[in-house]
Amino acid sequence: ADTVRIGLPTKTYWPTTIAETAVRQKLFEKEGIAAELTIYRGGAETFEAMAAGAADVILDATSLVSAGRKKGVNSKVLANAAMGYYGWQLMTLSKSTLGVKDLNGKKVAITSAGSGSDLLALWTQQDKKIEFTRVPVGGGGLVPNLLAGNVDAAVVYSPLSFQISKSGEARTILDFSKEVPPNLAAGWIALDKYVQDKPHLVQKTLNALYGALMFMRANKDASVKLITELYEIPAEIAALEYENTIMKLETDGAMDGPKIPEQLQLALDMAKAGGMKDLGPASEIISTQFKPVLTKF
Amino acid sequence: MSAASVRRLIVIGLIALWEILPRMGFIPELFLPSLSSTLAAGWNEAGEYAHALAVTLYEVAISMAFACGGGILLGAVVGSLPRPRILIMPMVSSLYAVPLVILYPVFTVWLGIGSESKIAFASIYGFLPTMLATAAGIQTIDPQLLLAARSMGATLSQRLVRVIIPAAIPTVLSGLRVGGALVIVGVVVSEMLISSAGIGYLISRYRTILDSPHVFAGVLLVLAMAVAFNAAIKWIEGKAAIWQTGTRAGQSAEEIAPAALQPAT
Amino acid sequence: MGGSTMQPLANIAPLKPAGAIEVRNVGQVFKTTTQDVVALDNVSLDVKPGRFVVLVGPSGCGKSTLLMMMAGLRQQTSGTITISGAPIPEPDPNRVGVVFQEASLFPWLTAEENVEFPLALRGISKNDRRARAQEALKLVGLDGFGKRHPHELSGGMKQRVSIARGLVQDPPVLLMDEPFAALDEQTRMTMGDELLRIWAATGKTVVFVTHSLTEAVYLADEVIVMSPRPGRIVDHLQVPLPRPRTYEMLSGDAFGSLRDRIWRHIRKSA
Amino acid sequence: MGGSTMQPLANIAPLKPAGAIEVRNVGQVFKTTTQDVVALDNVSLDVKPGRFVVLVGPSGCGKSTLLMMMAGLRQQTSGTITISGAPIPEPDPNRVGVVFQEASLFPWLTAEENVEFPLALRGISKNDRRARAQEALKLVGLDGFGKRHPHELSGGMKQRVSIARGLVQDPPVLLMDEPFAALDEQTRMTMGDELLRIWAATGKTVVFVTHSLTEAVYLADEVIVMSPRPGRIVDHLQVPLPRPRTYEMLSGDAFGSLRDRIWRHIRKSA
Amino acid sequence: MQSGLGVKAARVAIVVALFAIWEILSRTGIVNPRLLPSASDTLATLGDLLQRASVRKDLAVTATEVVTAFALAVPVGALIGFLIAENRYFAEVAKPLLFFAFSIPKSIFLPMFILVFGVGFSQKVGFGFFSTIFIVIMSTTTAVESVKVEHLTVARSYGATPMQTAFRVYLPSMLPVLLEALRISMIFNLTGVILAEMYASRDGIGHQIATWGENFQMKQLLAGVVMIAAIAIAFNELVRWVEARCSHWRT
Ligand SMILES: Nc1ncnc2c1ncn2[C@@H]1O[C@H](COP(=O)(O)OP(=O)(O)OP(=O)(O)O)[C@@H](O)[C@H]1O
Ligand SMILES: Nc1ncnc2c1ncn2[C@@H]1O[C@H](COP(=O)(O)OP(=O)(O)OP(=O)(O)O)[C@@H](O)[C@H]1O
Ligand SMILES: [Mg+2]
Ligand SMILES: [Mg+2]
Repeated sequence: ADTVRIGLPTKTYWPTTIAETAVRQKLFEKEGIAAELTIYRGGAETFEAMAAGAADVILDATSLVSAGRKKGVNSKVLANAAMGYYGWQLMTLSKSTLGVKDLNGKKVAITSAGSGSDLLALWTQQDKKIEFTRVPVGGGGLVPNLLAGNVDAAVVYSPLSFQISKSGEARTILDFSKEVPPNLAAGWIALDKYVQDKPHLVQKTLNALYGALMFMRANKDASVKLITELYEIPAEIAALEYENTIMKLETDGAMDGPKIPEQLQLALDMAKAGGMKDLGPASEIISTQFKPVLTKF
Repeated sequence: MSAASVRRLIVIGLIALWEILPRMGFIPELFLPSLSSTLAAGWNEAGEYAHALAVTLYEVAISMAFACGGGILLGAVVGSLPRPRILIMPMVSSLYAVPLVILYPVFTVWLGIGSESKIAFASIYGFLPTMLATAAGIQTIDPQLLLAARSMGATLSQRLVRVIIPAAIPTVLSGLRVGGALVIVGVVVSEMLISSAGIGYLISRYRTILDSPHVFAGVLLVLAMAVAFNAAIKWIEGKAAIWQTGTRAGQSAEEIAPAALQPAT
Repeated sequence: MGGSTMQPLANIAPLKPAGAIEVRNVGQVFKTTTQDVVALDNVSLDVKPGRFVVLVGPSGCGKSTLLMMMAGLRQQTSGTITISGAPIPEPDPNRVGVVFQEASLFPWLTAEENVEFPLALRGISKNDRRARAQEALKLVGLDGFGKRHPHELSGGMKQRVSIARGLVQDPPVLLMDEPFAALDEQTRMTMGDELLRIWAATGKTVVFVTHSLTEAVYLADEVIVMSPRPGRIVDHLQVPLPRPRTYEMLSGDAFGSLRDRIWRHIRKSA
Repeated sequence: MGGSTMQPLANIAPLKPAGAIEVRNVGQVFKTTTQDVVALDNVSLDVKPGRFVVLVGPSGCGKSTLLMMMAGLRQQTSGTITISGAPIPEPDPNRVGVVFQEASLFPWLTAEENVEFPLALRGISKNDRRARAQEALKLVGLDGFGKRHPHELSGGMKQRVSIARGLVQDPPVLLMDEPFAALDEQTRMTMGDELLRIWAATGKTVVFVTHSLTEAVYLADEVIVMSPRPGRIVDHLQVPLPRPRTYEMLSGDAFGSLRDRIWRHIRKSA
Repeated sequence: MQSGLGVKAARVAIVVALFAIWEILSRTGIVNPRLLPSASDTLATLGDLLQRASVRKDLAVTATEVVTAFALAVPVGALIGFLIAENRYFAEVAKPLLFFAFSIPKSIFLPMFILVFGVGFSQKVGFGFFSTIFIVIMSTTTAVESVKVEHLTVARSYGATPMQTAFRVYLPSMLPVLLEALRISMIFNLTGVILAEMYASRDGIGHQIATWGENFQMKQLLAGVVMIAAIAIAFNELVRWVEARCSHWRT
């Protein structure tokens, strides 16, 4: 069978769960293809890997697609995956009494400049009309620096956010999945050339991935178990992750919806605010060629 | 053709390739933007880069003092005393085996994300190899020379400064080279990992948003630092050449090269 | 600082005059990978201050080892050694100077700087140092070679630089391990006479190792003969020849019989 | 490979017998940091195969330099040197063996392994090597010291290991730079006799540097006397004493007058 | 050899003391135990991790990559270093260039390796090789310079071929410097491979460690670090053992 190499931006991130489910439920097999999952250090790295020809279909931030076009990497968003930042939260220590407005002039930890967490921090500043210092501390430094009091708040991703809120160490002061207006933040992406050469493979891949999502929605217990195992987290956190991210994802992957260009543009605008230059119009990177036909499980 | 001109040709060749390959589309701009667009990117944000360079240079300078100065001195001390050498050296090289890069984000908790943590990281990163290399080099010194110095009543510090370090000059210099280079790498890497200032910070920020010309403008600056550091070492080597007369490194090439390279006829 | 009542005692104790050497039942055992080597066995020896003592003995009998111990560069396995009345657990250039069997010059220093080295260690000023080094180099016939590095000197020249370095320190006890081995006979004679002149003028104690029996008798007040495996003292001769010594004495009977007596020892044990 | 017509010529050309040494108008100038040093100036010298030639001269007259050039370890600044009829641009152990003035043993090898070193380079089998090294060590009186490392040996022992290393190679020409300098008189004599025995048995050409004039006359067929600054040959004496030499000859008139003649040269130039 | 025993005891004591301090810092809360789980907890976690088949497989993968990269980088680097030290011309041409390459953080080139090798074994090995070779070259160059001229002269006088000179004179006299270099190189090599795994991979221990770090799983993270350090230390000791066998002639 033909092999599709799927690039995923981190291990404990919902796309990994979906792809892993597709593998375990043999959905790729049912489509007559084989899948090879590779996990990268982050979104930019995943995108580079696709550009380097080391990954065929990836899940990534849509803004990267637009930025890539100006750098000689022609790809498109093939399927709409997430309309928001599910599980992302602005958090402070539980014992802290700070609210969002109080962060004016304070320090907020982000993973790295230009990353998703940076975008959310910038958006917070704009939306709440406050100014704070964004402190890049890396993924591994987020919670330690928060606990140590080096920063006043941190933009935390899931399931880390659920974990530290459950453990009572931190509390949420802003839930980005609720506050940020819906925008096409993440999608399944492939190079134009790959789409052109192997459209059937792309189609089958999307079928399996969305089939897997459907399976997860339908099988809570199995899914929670999978998350528990993959992420090495307690089942109750896994359940939170399931409820708050998996269940929020777009189920059809449709790119031809009337609001799509607008929602994609919104995502690009947020990226611009985060420092990205040279972004083309949203219409450039939309591909409506595929519509997932969910693989039966 | 003289060696310098061959080297120049290689450099020119590399520069030409850097310009041509991306322009012709052999390498996507994402991986390697052309030299001209890199320079343009750097020029456009000259202020930002200058500020970053200042931060990085400051960190490099301080780390260099710790890593190279401390590394050479401690390496010389440990290398010349048999007991500490046997006891400490294995511990030290084992210590270096702890992958600090991985723990670095956690260390920022105690060191903060400012310059201190970079200096600490780069100092350790450059210190241990310098120290280990120096200590190892010390062992190749003719023990008779140390005996002679002792007989003349040289104190430990006198032995260190007047015998051990001059006798180990080639080793010390290369310790300096390795240590210095590692300090540069250490500072930039730690800035790339976690920071809000410096060249490493710019590199990783621009990289996250796929702005490769700006990434490589940063890389160019790192290279410039390496060039400057190399020049400094060359200068020290020139100063030290006078010490080296009569040792291996000071011999003219013709005297030694034939032995090793030409087939014995 | 508190025990001031104890201090006067030091003044009461009779001080050995500077330059006396006492070696008492000294043994030295080297541990090697294969077996233990008894380099010296129960060696005792008294050198009065200001004497010129020559040590002879076949190769490997422990002469260098004995010298290293007197210099505090190696600790004996058993027995005691005192120099000017005190043990010497560490080299002390104020009490003892050494000229090594192998020249051991610092290759990165010029001849001049090598000679200055021990003075520099004591923080003597540049000018003083230079002047004394020049003088010492002149003494060993290396006037004008001061700026050369060791690798630019011949074997004999290196040895002479090393002698100059020993002399420039001016310690009360001077230990010299085959200092003239690499020198031609003429230079050797001149250097021997120079050494005697300095010795007479300064009243140093000199312990001198040589393989030349003629040289031994010509220079010495006393000759100590050693034999190997294990290193022992087999004879201790007084040389009754008057000073200053002359080359004519070399053909005299007294000289001949002393030389013969030593020769027989060496012959037996080598 | 193609020009087979040329090959017979080599057979026609008259071959110098193995062991001949020809030194023609040789000069050596060292460039130092301060000035140029003329170490040798227009030296010419012919050594017939199988002769025992001794080189004497004051310290720094260029003896070692001349030897290094004969060994192909250093190229002359002017003039030509041929060994067995061919120039020697590179050291060639099949033609020339060297015993260095400084022992320069490899510290990481045992005495035995140091002696075996040249044999190992030629790929001689372990057993053969060991046997020949043992023999050579026995010759220099170091039986039983084979397993020691150089730092565990005395100065004289190191020098003897170095002599053994030179002997074990068995080249037609043997160059020896003050090989006996660190030895006591008895050992020196025995070693000298051993050397003469080997020389007589193998018909080697030997060039031997020494500072002992007695040794020079005792050993040599011919003595070459050099003077320094610049290094020149000032005399070339034939030693007409019959062989085998005996110690009685040392007190003979012929011996005395030869020794005196050399002594006067040395005296003048040192 | 009783002093050898004493040294070993002292070393063990130091290691035990370090672990004790770690345990105390964490237990008494001088350092937040969430940030620095105690030594005993970490070791227990390490035990758990080693029970897992997946972790053992990751370790095996990483080990294979590390060993391969090392086996390639050391001989090639040593050869280049040797040429540089022995040949002025080559040195003049290459030394500054190599030095510049050495001074650049290697991780910048990670994408290039993916471009050339894709993601997989050869990419990890390639990057491990790349991270290691420069330090090997530079250390070899230094080591060569510490060889004594007299020893080379002796070898020359016996007509030693370049190979013989290399193996019989250079190698033994450079050994202490070279072995030290070997140790440091190994650490660079290990770090290189792990960085490559953290950057992109399907398996390998570096990949696991990255995930533990990002998810604030401190016990696992520390256990992983201890695991890697233990591997590096084991290698260190191996080199030391070789060293002890080879350089007993040094006093
Ligand atoms: N470090 C050592 N380890 C083992 N044995 C040693 C060591 N140093 C010296 N020896 C042995 O001790 C004995 C005496 O050595 P020493 O150097 O004192 O002799 P020496 O009288 O100076 O001889 P020479 O006239 O040849 O210089 C020799 O047998 C030598 O092999
Ligand atoms: N590498 C060098 N550079 C400069 N001068 C040198 C060098 N080697 C030797 N010389 C000089 O050449 C002269 C001859 O030296 P050489 O070593 O041949 O003397 P020698 O006759 O062997 O003396 P000795 O008996 O003292 O060993 C000396 O003046 C020495 O200083
Ligand atoms: Mg001795
Ligand atoms: Mg000489």
